Amino acid sequence: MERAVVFAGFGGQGVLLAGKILARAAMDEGLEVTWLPSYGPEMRGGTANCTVVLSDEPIGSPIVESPDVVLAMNGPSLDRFESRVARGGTVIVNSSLISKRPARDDVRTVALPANDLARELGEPRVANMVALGAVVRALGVLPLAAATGAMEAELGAKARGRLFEVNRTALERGYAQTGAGLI
Amino acid sequence: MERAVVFAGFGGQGVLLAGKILARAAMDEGLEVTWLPSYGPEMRGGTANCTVVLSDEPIGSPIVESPDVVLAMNGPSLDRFESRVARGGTVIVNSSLISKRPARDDVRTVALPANDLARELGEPRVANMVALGAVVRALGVLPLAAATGAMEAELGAKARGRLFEVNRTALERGYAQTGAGLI
Amino acid sequence: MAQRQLMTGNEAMAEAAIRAGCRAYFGYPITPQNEILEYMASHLPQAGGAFVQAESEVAAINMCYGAAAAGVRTMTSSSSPGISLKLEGISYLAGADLPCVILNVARGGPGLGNIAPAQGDYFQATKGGGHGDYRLIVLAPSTVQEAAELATLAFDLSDEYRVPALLLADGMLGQMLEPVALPTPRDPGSLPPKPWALTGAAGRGPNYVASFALDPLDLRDLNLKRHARYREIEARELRWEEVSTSDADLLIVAYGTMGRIAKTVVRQARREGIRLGLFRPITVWPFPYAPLGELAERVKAVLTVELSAGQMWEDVRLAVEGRCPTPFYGEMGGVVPTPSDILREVKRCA
Amino acid sequence: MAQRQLMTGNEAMAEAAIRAGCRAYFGYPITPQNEILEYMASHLPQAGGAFVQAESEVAAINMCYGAAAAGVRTMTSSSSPGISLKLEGISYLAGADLPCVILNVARGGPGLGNIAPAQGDYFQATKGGGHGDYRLIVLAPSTVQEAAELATLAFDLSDEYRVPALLLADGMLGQMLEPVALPTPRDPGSLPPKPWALTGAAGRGPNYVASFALDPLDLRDLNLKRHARYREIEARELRWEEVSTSDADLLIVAYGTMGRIAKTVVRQARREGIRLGLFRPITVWPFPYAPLGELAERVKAVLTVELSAGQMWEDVRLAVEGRCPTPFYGEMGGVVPTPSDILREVKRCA
Amino acid sequence: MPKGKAVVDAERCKGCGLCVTACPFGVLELSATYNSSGYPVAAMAHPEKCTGCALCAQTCPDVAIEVYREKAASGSAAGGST
Amino acid sequence: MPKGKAVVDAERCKGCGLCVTACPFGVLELSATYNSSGYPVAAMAHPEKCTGCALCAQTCPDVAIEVYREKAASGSAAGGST
Amino acid sequence: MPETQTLTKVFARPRSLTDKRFTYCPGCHHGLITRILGSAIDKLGIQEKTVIVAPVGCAVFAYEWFRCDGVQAAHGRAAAVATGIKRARPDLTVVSYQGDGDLAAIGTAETIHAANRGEAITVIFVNNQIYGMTGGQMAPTTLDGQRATSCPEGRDPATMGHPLRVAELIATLAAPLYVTRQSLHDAKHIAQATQAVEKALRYQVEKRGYSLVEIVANCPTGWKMPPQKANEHIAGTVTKVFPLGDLVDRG
Amino acid sequence: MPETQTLTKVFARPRSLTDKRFTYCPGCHHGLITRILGSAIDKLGIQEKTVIVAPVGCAVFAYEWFRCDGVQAAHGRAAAVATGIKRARPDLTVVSYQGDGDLAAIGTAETIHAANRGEAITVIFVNNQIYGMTGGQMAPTTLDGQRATSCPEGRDPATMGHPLRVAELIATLAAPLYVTRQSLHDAKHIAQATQAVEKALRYQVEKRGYSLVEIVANCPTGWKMPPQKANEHIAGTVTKVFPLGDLVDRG
Ligand SMILES: Cc1ncc(C[n+]2csc(CCOP(=O)(O)OP(=O)(O)O)c2C)c(N)n1
Ligand SMILES: Cc1ncc(C[n+]2csc(CCOP(=O)(O)OP(=O)(O)O)c2C)c(N)n1
Ligand code: SF4
Ligand code: SF4
Ligand code: SF4
Ligand code: SF4
Ligand code: SF4
Ligand code: SF4
Ligand SMILES: [Mg+2]
Ligand SMILES: [Mg+2]
Repeated sequence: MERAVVFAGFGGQGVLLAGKILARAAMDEGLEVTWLPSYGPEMRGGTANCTVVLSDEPIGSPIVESPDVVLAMNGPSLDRFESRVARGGTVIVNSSLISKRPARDDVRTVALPANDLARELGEPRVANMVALGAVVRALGVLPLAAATGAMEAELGAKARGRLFEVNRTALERGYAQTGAGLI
Repeated sequence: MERAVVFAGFGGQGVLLAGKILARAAMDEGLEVTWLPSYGPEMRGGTANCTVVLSDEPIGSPIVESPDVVLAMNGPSLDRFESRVARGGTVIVNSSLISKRPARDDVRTVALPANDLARELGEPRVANMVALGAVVRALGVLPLAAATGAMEAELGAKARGRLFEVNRTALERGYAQTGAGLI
Repeated sequence: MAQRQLMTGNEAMAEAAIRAGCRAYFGYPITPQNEILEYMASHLPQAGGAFVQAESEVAAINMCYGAAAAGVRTMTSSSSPGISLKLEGISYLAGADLPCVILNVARGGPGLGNIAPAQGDYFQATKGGGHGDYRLIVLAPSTVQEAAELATLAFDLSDEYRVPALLLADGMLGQMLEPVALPTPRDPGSLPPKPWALTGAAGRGPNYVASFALDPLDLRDLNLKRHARYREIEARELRWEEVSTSDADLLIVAYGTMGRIAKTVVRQARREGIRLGLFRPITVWPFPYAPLGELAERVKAVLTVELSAGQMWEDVRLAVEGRCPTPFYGEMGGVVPTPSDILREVKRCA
Repeated sequence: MAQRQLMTGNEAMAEAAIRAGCRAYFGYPITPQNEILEYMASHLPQAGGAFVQAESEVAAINMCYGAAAAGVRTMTSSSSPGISLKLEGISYLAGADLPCVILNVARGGPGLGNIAPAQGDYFQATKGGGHGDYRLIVLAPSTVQEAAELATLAFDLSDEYRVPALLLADGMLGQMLEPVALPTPRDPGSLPPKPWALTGAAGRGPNYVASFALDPLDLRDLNLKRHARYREIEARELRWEEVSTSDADLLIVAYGTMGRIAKTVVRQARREGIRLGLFRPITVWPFPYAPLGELAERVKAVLTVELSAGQMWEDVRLAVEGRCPTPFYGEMGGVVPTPSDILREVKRCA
Repeated sequence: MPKGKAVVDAERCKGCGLCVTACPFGVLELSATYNSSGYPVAAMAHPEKCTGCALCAQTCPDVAIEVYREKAASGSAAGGST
Repeated sequence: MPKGKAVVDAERCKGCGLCVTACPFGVLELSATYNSSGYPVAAMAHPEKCTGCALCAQTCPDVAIEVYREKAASGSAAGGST
Repeated sequence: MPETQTLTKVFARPRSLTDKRFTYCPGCHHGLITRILGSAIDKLGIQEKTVIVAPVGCAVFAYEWFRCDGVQAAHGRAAAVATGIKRARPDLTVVSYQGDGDLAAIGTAETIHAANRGEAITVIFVNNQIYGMTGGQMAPTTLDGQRATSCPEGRDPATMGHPLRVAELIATLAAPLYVTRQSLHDAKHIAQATQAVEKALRYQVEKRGYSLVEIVANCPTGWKMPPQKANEHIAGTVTKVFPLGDLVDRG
Repeated sequence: MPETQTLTKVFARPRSLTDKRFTYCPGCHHGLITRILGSAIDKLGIQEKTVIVAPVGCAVFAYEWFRCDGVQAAHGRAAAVATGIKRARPDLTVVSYQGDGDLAAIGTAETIHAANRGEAITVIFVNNQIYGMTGGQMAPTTLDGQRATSCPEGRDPATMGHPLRVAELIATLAAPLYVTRQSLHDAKHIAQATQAVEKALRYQVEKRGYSLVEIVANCPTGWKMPPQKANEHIAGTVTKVFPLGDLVDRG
């Protein structure tokens, strides 16, 4: 079993963090995992993405040509990664910001209004957690609880209390909103 | 024809200059020549020596294991280079400063009181030219005039007049004082 | 297995260094290795160690020279252009027989280049980028776990042989997160003593640390003694990994990040029925010439894959010595080939 | 033959540079090449050129970067430790495709070492001591005459290919006097124009000089274009000398000072009936692999002799590729073997 | 009729808000419009108050503003280049 | 009887003459003796005038001089280390 | 824009700037300094004889912002590169644009010696008290107690020293024609800084001397402050440590 | 020496010096400075905890002159090497001995930043206005008009700048405890310089601060002057350009 996810969006949308939490969840579940950011230019701003590979054996390439799941948090990310999703994979499209839908018919598309759902939860910043919930569901190899635990560990002390609660709810919301499995 | 001379002495005895003049004389006579100094430590003081190789064909090694002529201007130089003179070669010993004589019987020894002769000429600094005269004679491949011309060129404008005269006389004196040829 | 932590390669090397007893770090910011400097800034003083953000890479390596001379386990880190600036200092460390660990989280070059992963500094690391006849022990990790382990090993080997050791990583390894089981911390006081170190000439004659020998015969002797240690290292410290080589009729040679990517290629090739094996040097100096040479007897070709124009390739050819063809595939400028790019090249050789 | 002058290698290279149209020199004192700096200080301003004694080797090479970018023929000189300090700058010059001539009058290393002649910087010069996949055109003179000629050639090649060129000499060549027939002076105005140079964006769009390309694909392209020029240089600019190779059954390979000493060895060996030949690379990058490889077919052994632990030796082995044994004899630390030392080694192979 | 007009190049604007503070007359505000890089764009919320003093433009780090002024008052603004 | 005595280590002396100038009493001179490195060596030309003030030793760049003084007057000289 | 027909343009993008969009963060003073420099080049009419030397730092692209010839220098070496250009072609106007890590840490030697030789160049020194490009490490100019990624507890003068005051250091030298420190935290200071940059360039063109214009600048990202708050921090705190004004004017 | 039996030794070779003979030219102040440093080490009784950092320059062997631990640093980097030692072993007394090429040209950045950080080291700075070891090239401290092998017509301030006054430069920084300039051209100045070196070491031991002792020195060989004439040149000319005395004393 080896699965790969690409998280992509604007800098500031929290896609690197979402990927990190997925990686930690995988580690906690005893899997091998790599998390590789586009550490991009020595400059500020721009887009950001990361690739997470999960496997039950040691991982070779942390670069993945055809990820099983792509999370596109904004339009440019969809444009860039759509064509790379593995046949039979899933594209999660942040429909709050992206009106376009992937043209491919060999992948499953999940339209997830991540920002809207986050706003509904009263915390616009948790759009990435909503998205992560969707990723976990689409991927289908980790329990949601692993992601919740990893999120708590990743956010550390500052995530106690309300902030933790809203993040957890966001994860759950994204998870619930999404159909299980790949295509 | 390939001949090699080592000029050796204390720093300040002018052995490098003497060697340079020999090299220039050789060039002026149409020979190939190399002059290689012991450019020694990045420090002041100490001893100095140079090797001059003259030849009628392009010169390979500018380092010579067995020079045909060794000029030893002081005791340490004699100690260092005596054993290296080619069988049948000549050791010119500055007898003004060195009382010892070479022990080898397969080389010719010229005892040249270079400092005394220079002092006689009223210019103690020309001991090196006296010695060069002797070297030219011992070597036997260049006319004295070549050395005189080269000396003038090497010393440049400052050697006009009296200084040039005393240097020329020194060369002549050293030349005259010495038997021709190697052993 | 010890408790695993999720760390970047940069953090793992920094933490492993502290656990190996490193108590002096001097560095200067440069992407993609800033996290090492930052990790040291926040963790080393707590461990009782000295941290200085130096005014430059040149200053940093010379601070290392001082701290290493004082007998303390010492490290610096940088990335390609910064390593170039350190080369005079590295040559001095080598010439003064000082142990020191240097991390190069390499990036695209030459010049300012960019900050993407690259392996264009192999020659510099293994052939001695600085002046004179010296070698560094050069270790090339391919995973975060291995980065931590080799950082530890680097300190031990460097101390044992009094030869500076360099970890040749790249931006990808430095930036990526993986689970890592960290080595047990060691107390610097428990490490083997360094009787040659500058600790104050109390109760003994003075110790001198220098790379200077005015007389050529003396300098030759220093060099010969050092080269005798190099021979020892070559004899005792070769490290490499082989994957599916036993029945291979085609071999990839790749190190570091490229080496792990090649593992995926081996799996894919085998799935397609190509009997591909991988030879991954872990010590790139000393380079495992002999074991690679032996494998070369048994295969149709040895394909070198590098993030460079072909630097390790020369060592591969020195190892193979004409026994079989030695094709090359490389990318430059921070471009990282995908497994299928490489598979395409493999098929060309097959 | 033009009027011959008696000059040291250092002076001859400096004067040849001025005659080649060099109009900007930046340097820093270091033995055994101070005479180059001093010659430039007294002669270059008279020729209308810019001379600056820089505050360091690092500053000097970066001043070169500026002057070269401004389109002027530019030179710096140093010796081993100083060249190490210049490596970041050299990598930048290479990465920005700037022509520039660098003289390394090498000395014993590593570290401070000493000032005696040595060839321990061969790897640094030919494999790219700095970071990234770059090459320098590396010319290795063996006589003062050749030093003057290769200094001239270095400027021409460097301009033509926009690749920095390095003259790899040593203290012996720098310090020794020989007669030299100097090349005819050239007017900088008569040299081919450099439309890419920084001369003020008047009547054209701006010119930019940089080694920077943030996007890996862009940086790869820059590298590929440069490497295409390297291939051209390899095809067109190989230079070497053969002595008595036609009937040789034993071959010495040696360059620079060691190469000329080896000529004496060939004469001595022939006198003793040993059919020894000499292969003397003049361009050490590009290295004449193919011609040497062909000779290797016809001899019993190829003996490499270097003032190093065996650096060019790797290139020799890459050329020979197992066709015959490739023994090595080297001295380090500034020790220069005599012809009979070498002859002894020759006899061991014979 | 306003004396001046500040024209913001929406694609250059990064929404830093410095022009908003710099304008002595409260003309500018960050709008709810986002440009293609995701930044909120500055715009004239009170165009009628604009004097064309160009302080906003002189303050803008991204040279995203050009300023126009009524012909009569067209002395060149300090620091601007026309 | 002199109050002091300056002892020159002939092999260390480089004949720079600084001690000769430094001595307030004209005690020292460069002698006609050369040491094994070829330098003329400083020596007490007028030993009777020496006060043991140690200025010569304090001035010598090659630490070639040691100074002795009559027991009675043995306050330690500034800068010298005894 | 039909409604602008009765209006004249009183502030336009300087002609000597290219159309490229700056890569700086929102509110970063680097952009503003670029604009000021462009305005000065326009004003003096020297676009066709100016060469911009870009540093390594957030301004690494500076050579591409101008319709002037440009060169990208190694980190810290811009003053040496500028020296090389100026010595090779004295008729060019050479501007060395450098950050505080670049100029005052790794480039200390090149900075001081170019100034001491009185190289006829103009140095624009962007003192934002941090290493912006590499993610906010301590710079030589970082304030006492200021947090940065490489001094997470704040700069401790006991082990890291106090902020280096470059203009003061350069002002001790004999050769520089003009040494000044400016700020950009409000319109008045922007205007003054603009004057200073112009003067420095004018001195190079007319008097062939060395100038250093130190500009106290922000780094909203590195400081983790919104741009306006960063300006207030400059006004209230930074200019106390780095007093503004001309230190040397031998023009 | 039977005749010395009634005499006491009032000046002996400092115990902290080895027996090695100095490699300096006749009359060179390097030797004198070595002796003074040895005397100061003796006086403070710190031979067994002192480390000497030798430069590249005529004093390259300095690490061998002392019965102290010693290290030979790369050209210009002695202050960085000293920093490394001191940070690694704060209980050691670390002396960085440097020439003017070493400290004030290639080592400018290391010099200024070690001083600015207030490293607890003692820097002995030998300002002989020339590169002695490499054969007499111009140093940053070479006087206006002074001839050297790399400025055969004399230093031309128009292209080479004026002599760099290091003590003044370092004195502008906040951290240094003690910055002084001394000379050795006569007995009185030798005595003062000895005091200064002692004080600098004492400050390191007791107050853990940075000191710079600049010593105006001769180079008879490079200056082509007999030693005594060189001393007079210092008294009459050099000290006009490099005024003597304490610049900072925060001890
Ligand atoms: C030799 C070298 N060292 C380090 C770096 C990494 N680096 C890039 S920019 C920079 C510092 C940037 O800080 P500053 O000069 O203050 O400019 P800012 O980004 O703050 O404008 C550093 C250390 C490099 N590119 N090259
Ligand atoms: C990197 C490097 N550059 C240059 C040199 C050559 N070098 C040796 S000593 C020296 C300068 C000596 O001058 P200074 O520091 O003033 O010391 P002095 O000899 O005058 O005491 C130089 C440039 C070197 N060894 N290493
Ligand atoms: S021009 Fe002046 S009044 Fe108009 S928006 Fe800009 S700052 Fe405000
Ligand atoms: S100052 Fe410029 S970038 Fe900032 S908000 Fe205003 S127009 Fe936009
Ligand atoms: S000062 Fe010292 S070295 Fe000089 S002459 Fe006197 S004893 Fe000799
Ligand atoms: S001790 Fe004093 S009096 Fe005696 S020789 Fe020395 S300086 Fe002269
Ligand atoms: S990091 Fe700081 S200096 Fe760099 S662009 Fe962003 S705000 Fe400006
Ligand atoms: S060259 Fe000058 S500094 Fe060096 S030892 Fe001789 S006199 Fe002293
Ligand atoms: Mg900054
Ligand atoms: Mg000096």
